[in-house]
Amino acid sequence: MSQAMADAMSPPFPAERGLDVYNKKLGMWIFLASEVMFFGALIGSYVILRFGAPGEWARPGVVLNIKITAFNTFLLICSSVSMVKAYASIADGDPKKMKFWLLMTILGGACFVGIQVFEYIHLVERGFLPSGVREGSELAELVTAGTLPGATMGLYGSTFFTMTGFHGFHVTCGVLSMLYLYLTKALPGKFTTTDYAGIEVVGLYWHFVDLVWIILFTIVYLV
Amino acid sequence: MRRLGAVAVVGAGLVVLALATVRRPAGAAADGATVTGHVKLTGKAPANPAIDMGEEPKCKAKYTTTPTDPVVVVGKTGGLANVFVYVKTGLPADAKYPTPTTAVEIDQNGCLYHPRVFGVMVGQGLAIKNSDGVLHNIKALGKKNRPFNISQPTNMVTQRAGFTVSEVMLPFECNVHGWMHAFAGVLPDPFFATTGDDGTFTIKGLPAGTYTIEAWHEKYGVQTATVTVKAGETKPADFTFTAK
Amino acid sequence: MNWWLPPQASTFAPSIDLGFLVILIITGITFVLVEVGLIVFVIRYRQRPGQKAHYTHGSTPAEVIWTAIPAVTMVILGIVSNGLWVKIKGRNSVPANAYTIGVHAKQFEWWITYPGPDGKLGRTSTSLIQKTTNPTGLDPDDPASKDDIVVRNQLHVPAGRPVVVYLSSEDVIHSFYVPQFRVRQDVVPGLEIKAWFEATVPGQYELGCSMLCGMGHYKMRAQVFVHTQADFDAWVAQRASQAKGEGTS
Amino acid sequence: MSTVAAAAHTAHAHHDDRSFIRKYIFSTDHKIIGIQFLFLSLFFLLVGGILAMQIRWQLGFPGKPMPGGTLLPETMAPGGVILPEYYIQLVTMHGTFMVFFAIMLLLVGVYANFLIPLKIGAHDMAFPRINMASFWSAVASGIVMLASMYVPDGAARAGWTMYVPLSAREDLSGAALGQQLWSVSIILFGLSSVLGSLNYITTVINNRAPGMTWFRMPLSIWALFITAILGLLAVPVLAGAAIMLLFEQVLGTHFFDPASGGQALLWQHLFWFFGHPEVYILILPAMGMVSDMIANGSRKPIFGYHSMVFAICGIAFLGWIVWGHHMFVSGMNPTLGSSFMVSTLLIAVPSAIKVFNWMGTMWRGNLRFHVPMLNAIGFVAMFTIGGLSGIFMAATPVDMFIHDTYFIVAHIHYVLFGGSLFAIFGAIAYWFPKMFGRMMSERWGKVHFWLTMVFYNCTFFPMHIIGMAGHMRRLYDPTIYDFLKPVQPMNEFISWSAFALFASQAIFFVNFWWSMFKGEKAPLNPWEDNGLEWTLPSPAPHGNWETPPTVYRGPYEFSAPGVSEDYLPQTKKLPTDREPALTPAGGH
Repeated sequence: MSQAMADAMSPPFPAERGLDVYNKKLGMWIFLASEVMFFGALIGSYVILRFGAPGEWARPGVVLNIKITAFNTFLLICSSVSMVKAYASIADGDPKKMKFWLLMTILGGACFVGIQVFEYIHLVERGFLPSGVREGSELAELVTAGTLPGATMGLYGSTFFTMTGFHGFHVTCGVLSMLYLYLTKALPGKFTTTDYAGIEVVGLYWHFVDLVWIILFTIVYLV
Repeated sequence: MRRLGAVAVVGAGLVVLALATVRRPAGAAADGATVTGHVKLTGKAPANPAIDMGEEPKCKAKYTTTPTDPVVVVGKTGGLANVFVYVKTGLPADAKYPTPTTAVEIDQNGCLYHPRVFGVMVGQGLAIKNSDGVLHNIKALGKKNRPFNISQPTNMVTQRAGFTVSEVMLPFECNVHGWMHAFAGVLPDPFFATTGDDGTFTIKGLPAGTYTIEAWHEKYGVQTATVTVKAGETKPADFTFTAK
Repeated sequence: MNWWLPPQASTFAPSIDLGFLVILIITGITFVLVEVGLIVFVIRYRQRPGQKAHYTHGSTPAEVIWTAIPAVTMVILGIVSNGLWVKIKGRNSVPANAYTIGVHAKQFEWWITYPGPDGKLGRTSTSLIQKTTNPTGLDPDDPASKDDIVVRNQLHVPAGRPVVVYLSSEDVIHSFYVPQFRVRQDVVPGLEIKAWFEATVPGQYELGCSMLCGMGHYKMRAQVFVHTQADFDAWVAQRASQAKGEGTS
Repeated sequence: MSTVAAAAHTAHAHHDDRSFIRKYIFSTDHKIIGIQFLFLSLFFLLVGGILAMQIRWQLGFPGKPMPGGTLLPETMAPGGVILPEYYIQLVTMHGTFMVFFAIMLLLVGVYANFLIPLKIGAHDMAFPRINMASFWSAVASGIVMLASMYVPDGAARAGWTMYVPLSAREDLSGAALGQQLWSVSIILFGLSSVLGSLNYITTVINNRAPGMTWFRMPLSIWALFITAILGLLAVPVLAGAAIMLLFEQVLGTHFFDPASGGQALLWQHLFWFFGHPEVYILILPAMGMVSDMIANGSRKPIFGYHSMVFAICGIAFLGWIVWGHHMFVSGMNPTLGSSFMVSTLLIAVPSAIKVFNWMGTMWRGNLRFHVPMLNAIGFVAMFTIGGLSGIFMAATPVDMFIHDTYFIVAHIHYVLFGGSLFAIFGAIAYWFPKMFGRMMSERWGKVHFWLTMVFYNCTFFPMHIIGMAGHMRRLYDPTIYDFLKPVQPMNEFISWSAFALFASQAIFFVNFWWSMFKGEKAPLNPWEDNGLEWTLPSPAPHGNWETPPTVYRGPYEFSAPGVSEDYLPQTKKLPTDREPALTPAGGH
């Protein structure tokens, strides 16, 4: 009984007036608040470390491939848009289009993760590690050549891999949960104009992950 | 089945006993060759740094003069002590040597390690002794072996399982008394020795063959010599370090 | 045993102890008020047949009172103690005539460096640290370091003259603590932290590490000797000559 | 009592066809989960206590072989003599278990789960399955933390605050795996706590019964609600920090490594930014439940309900801007110190309001000294001491002297043991009937209370004095210091009291288990309380209510004029009461 109430896309009824938001959506908003604090801790530490660093920071273009990542960012934003489309189409009762757009979103997210993994492999090959620069690697030469500041490469690696890594982890979780929704709810046609909570809630999460990435892209890759 | 096990155990025990009673290093060939030699230091030996033990009365009391850190110990005959001499190459690769059951004892006495330089076989036990009754911590900063860091608040002996892989040299230090250092040569074979105050050493029980012998000193680095021995014979190998 | 704060041996001690006493009085009054009140209520209003509790949801005036009084007291307390705080730890609190001493903390020793005759501490860097011969990493190329005296676990200070200690740590966070001086300052690796005090009473005290720094934390203890200025100079001279004789302390 | 009869009837009609596993092990019922949390956290309370006893042995009798110490491995206590490295593991693990796994789980895990739906008239948590996940991740976290004590080199040994670089570097601490497992466990714990918090918050906001307006909620629910918000926002920061620490230990990153430009103080800022809200997570629910118990025991409405609510919110808000007071002597900018001092001193105000309001509640009451009431009064008395001793630390110059001494140890134990734990003993006795359908023994409850009260004060009050003498924390052997030799007798006395304190807890555990099976059957409303939970049979059925109850008033209407009994249940409709306005269906 309580179950049924929690699942309905309306405030549990009868009940004292709370927020006019159904539980799952409210729950997601609250969860996102905690996520903000989590990424806040990581990003805040990054800012503190970067401004307290001995000597200047590595210039973005040298280690990281901005072009690929820019494309990746574009991809993620698109997937956010397709998520909105999916939501809109189920809201005005078109499950077919919803399925299509949801699939697009899943693909977008999957590609993002794939490209990030590819980027990581490439970076590690060039000698960029969470602990800094590997001895005798391509980047190590750049450090000796003075193109890269040796003093801060350690911090650079630590912060870069931690922040982007955890964002990647969040994207992966998003993709998996969307896939789950697609297989268990979208395909069997369980989403209706009166109950598409799953789409809306995962959508919220997806937009949040997208937003975080835009911040990360700016502070890690651009400045 | 259980019977067999018992027999095996007893047998093993006997073997162990036999090995333990053998005078020369365990596992050496009975008709083995011997390499003996003398390590000299030429030039004026530098003064060893004095140690300020003022804040460690128990240790200070064990010295009549200002204690020094015995980095360079030279005997009357100019022999250099605390040099670790071992067979670097030349031993048959597949040879296996039984591990002594007696643990190597390293004593912390007067806030210094005794011995300061010593050899230990892979898997051979280590008995760490605190004779000072003040807190020592023993940090073994192995690179190949897993480092350990333990403490001894009072007079006590700590038995530790041996090291797992050979490592020359493996430094020991105490963080309560920053000057305390020791060096262990961890080897898979028993063919090593540390020079005494007269600078002499003897490696017994070598099988016939040609060997590269290395002498290591914490301040003057390493020197090597090549020696070829036939079964049963004794060959000299002398080393000379120059004081910088 | 000692039921009060340790004996006072620095210029900070009296004012800090006064602060302690003031807070003790304030809190003491509140403490008695509350605890006695509780006991009285417990006895006076214990359940009795036919007694009915007085039905009330509270009284705004009462609550305003016991909100305002603590608030005002706390703000005043804050302002007053801040004056003292700035005097002790403030950025520019170190007196100009302060005698400089270097304190280098490592697991589990205090290495104290005295500037020697030239009154200047030599440059140090962790890369130069040699466990036995150069525990504090003094830079031999720096002329100021030539006459520096490095002593293990012994802090000697002159009485009646401000002393500023430059705290540096080699490995973990330690904390420089002399109870009789009422001085405490964490020693953080990577930071150069100054702390100053002025000893008043010649005698022997103890310097302890008050931040868990590993298995030998409890053993990280140094003697503190407060000398008269004359004795102190004599000690420095004696150590200096000794140092020349041995090459190192 | 018609409502009660009805509820009881429907409850019996409501048949429960879940398998044993779904019902008691992987249960989604908030009551079962609350009870599971209770067993879990009581277990960790015991573990923490055993560790504390070993600490006290070493401090009271340094270097003497500990009775039963020979059972410990050579690496911890050869011949029963505790080694320094084991001693610092003891202090670390005692702190960790008590703060995270005992007190936090007891207050938030147990009572948020058990009370929120019952007291606001909900059928269950908003997300029962997430609730179950929260419990089982807490179990996983606890197992990892326990396991860390049995790995080579032993458990984490950098103090429960895990200050870097000591915690981050194996060569300095002497422990590798233990330290890493600590980080892993804390990350899992963070997950559990976030899942719990978002459940509590959603439930309180959206699932209140008709008529249960915000200002008709019991203070316990208010406190748990605010606590959940604190936990939701604070714990992720700790999780983030723990992840960085783990990477530091495993991947060799440089966040906290000064040699490579990292900052050692960064950890302290992150940790205490979490840590101070955490302190209020550990006390607010206790305050809330104590308010309920005191109002009930005094048979009087709580004094100044609204200001109590605002005080809770005030503490929660100020809790975010005081973390620096743990770092006055850390080398942080002294100007920051000044501002943190002021905010810290201000936090004394809402605490004072609460204490005085509790006294106001007892004033001219008709006090019933049942076990919950006794413990609640004990809470007020002890929390007062803890709160007042906090002011010494808040004043920066004084803090410079007593920071990291036993004065702090005394302070935190007066707040967390004298405060939280007394409240918990009270709460356990108070809601025991609702959990197990039986009463705990009143007599043994009182014996336990008085013994605990006496030995507790004998144990922790002297710590103020040795703290004033300058006794530093986490010293393996204080007698190394000449100025501490004189206080050694006091240390010995503390140890003996501590052993007695520990022993007296046996009474509680026996009483707890005995009452669970043999205690007298609980009447419907044993404490004659107004709360919704007492309109249900004990133990309450799965799903609590067939139809949600209707609430007509606040929870503290005791001794109201014109009512025959001296209590007035929230669901009892008086002729003057109007039906509450409800949310229209499906509106959003």
